[in-house]
Amino acid sequence: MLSKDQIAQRIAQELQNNWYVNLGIGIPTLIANHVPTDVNVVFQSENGILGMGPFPFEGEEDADLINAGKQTITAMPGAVIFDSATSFAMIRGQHINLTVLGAMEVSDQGDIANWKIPGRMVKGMGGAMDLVASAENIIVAMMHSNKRGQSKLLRQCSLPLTGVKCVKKVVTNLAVLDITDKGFKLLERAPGVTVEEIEKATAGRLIVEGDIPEMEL
Amino acid sequence: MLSKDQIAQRIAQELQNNWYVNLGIGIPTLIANHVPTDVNVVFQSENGILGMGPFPFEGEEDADLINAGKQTITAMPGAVIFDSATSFAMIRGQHINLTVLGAMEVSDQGDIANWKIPGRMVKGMGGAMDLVASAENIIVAMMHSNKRGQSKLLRQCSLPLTGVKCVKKVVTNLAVLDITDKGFKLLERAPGVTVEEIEKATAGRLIVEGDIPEMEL
Amino acid sequence: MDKRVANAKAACEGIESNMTLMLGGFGLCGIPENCITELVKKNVNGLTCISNNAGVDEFGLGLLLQKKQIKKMISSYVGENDEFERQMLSGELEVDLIPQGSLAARCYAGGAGMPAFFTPAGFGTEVGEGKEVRWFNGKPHLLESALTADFAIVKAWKGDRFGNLIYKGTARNFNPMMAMAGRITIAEVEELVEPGELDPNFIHTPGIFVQRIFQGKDYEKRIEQRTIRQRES
Amino acid sequence: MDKRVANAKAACEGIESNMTLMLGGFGLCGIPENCITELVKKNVNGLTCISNNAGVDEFGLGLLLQKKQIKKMISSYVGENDEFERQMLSGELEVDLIPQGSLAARCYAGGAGMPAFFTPAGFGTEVGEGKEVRWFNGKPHLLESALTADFAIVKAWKGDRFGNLIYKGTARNFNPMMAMAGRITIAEVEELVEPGELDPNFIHTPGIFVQRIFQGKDYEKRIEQRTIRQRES
Repeated sequence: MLSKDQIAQRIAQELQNNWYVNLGIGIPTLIANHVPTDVNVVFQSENGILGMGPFPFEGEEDADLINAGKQTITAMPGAVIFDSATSFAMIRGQHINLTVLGAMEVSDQGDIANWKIPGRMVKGMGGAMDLVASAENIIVAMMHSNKRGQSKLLRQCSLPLTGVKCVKKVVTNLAVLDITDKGFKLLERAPGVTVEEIEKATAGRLIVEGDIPEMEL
Repeated sequence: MLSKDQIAQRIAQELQNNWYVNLGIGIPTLIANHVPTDVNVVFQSENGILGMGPFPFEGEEDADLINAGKQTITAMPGAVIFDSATSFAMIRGQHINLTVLGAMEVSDQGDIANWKIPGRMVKGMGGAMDLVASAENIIVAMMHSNKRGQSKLLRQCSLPLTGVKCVKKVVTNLAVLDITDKGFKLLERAPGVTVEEIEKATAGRLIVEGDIPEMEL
Repeated sequence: MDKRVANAKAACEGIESNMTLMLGGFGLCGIPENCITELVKKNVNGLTCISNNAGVDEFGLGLLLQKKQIKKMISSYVGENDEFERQMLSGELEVDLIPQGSLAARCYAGGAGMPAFFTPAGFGTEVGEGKEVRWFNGKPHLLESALTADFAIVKAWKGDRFGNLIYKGTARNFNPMMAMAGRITIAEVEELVEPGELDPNFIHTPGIFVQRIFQGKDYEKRIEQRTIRQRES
Repeated sequence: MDKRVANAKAACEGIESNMTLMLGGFGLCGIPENCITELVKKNVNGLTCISNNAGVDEFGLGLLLQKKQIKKMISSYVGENDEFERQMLSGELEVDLIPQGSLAARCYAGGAGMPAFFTPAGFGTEVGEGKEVRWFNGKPHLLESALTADFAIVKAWKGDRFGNLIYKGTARNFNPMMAMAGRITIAEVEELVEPGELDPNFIHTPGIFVQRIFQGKDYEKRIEQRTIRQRES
């Protein structure tokens, strides 16, 4: 079973050279720490920066330089600052190569729910609805089950949707899965996790074909 | 009867302090030479400059600094350069206080035709359609009649339209006229021109109420 | 052309209860601190505030929320604010949540005279309920409308008396679009400079969009999430 | 990330006959001179060119017109070009005339993933024929669609290998929107600089919109209307 950091590590393997990448809050943020040394990617943060660098050293925080999670950041050489309209022009216009975000639920058709729980305080969707509606390549990073042990990979989402038929791949603490016309297709198992365990933890349609390799981290 | 330069001079009297003004090609361009000294206006050119200054001195022409008529220009202190989308955002968003342009025909409902003559080479509307469709305050500067002596102030335009019900005022070599629900309302006569001459030269509905003063230049 | 006013008080003249305001900023970054303070003093209420976020409890728009001056928030994300949550759950505060990109585009459209446009964000979700759907390039899109405001209040780094503005870093965010979309736009700046000091080639908000400008003071620029990394020793 | 290519030839690789190209510039100001020369050499034809203007007889897109490489022009104004006129009147050349602001907005929309929007320009004129009309705020508007292109070719003043661009003066014009709207965007620049030399706060076209960049040469920058004033003696 993977830790959150290992989920990020596995997703980092998907990164390709010269990609522009938008990372959501939570597990996706950790991916920046695992970019392979031979792969050059540029991180976009939707509040208006391309070429986001690591957190600043203490004493070098700049209140005028934050990411979409409102964290103080730095800018890499060659970075660009822009306004919110331009930022979402990049997103909506499909200029971003990969979007990684967390989710509360994902359906086996690629629907995603990650912004609202009825009866609880609703904080808002931020940029998530724009990201999922526009991106061609969306990976969801999340735990396979919620805190009550219920599967987050469902036949249909039960929570209000963030986007429909948009997620392409899911990486959880148990597995890597593609979303296909016929449901979740199991690609890889987390080290030490069996196909049976994944089947048990997946409420949506699961396709298991042939030997499922263990992921390499 | 006014010269073209005097038409520009008369329109310049309409300028108000702190206005942003877009001047079309032809007579409107001459207005810049007649801005009253106590009136401060900023000229926009729709190819992307606010704060357009006079033509450059010889030897100081910059190929990268032109107006919408493709003429070399200068920039005033406090000028701003922007792209075409932003330029027309200003225009469409009604941030420009006054638009002055030439016309082939104007109807007594405020329709304008100034871009196309059937059977002749059509050069295109440039920014004129955006300007007339968006501006709240449009003055047409033109001769009262065309070269064949026919009135250009008509009941209906005969040429393909540039915009409908948009012109607010017309200043010609003969008169100043507002466009009202009931047609052209005569406001001022050019020096030495009689109301009868204006009536004769105007094919559209003309409203003459009371004494019509001679314009002061 | 001189759009300078003396201070936040003069800049906010004419802002009345029940008006719609746009306020720039993302989180606490790039918010018009001086004008927010003035709005609290001015004690106008029943406000509809269009702002990506709603501040925190003790800062930013949170200050207006504490005094119950806001009737409705139009935002994309409103977390980190207990008083907001209390008012929202009790029904005192209306909240219209809009996808962040749609919010940015709707402000831009308002300023640019485009009354409506199609965007994919929100199709198939609550956001799409009741909205016109049309398919383009094999994908469903929602028709979204432009937003404007009685006053837009933005914060810039530097500006001149013509209203030309430049922003610093990610404090830019929503400020440029909101500046375009205000019927009256107020800009507070950290530094007022002489016309000509800002390079015409590198101005973020052309002065035509700004009606009033003043040099603000005592900027706190509170940091919401101070994150740092350790120096390698 | 290194988007540099050696020259115009390498930059134009993959441009084929019958493709749709966007070309930046207003009149002869800010046009991609090097790539236009390369397109002439390359002898591709049947091109659809989206460009505000069509050059003059001996320069700019006029060079492609002379060799009959263009099938269709999508522009707002096409005067000052005898060969253009001849081909248009003879029916050899299709011409789609679009209001300049709609052209700019349609390119922006193409790059920004907004497939359609409402604009007032052209209502009640030939431009509006066959287009959907809708009233907003008491005024009629036309539904206009986004434009994209197989290749967008833009000219900038300076750029870096990430594709970040800045433009000089009114040579900016249509270049930024077209850079956004190309499936592949080629930028030719007067000066290639190192990443970090362009201030992140003042970049006109973020590199994400650009796929290939090279330093052009021998810019003629022809002036179409050389207008001057006399020095007072």
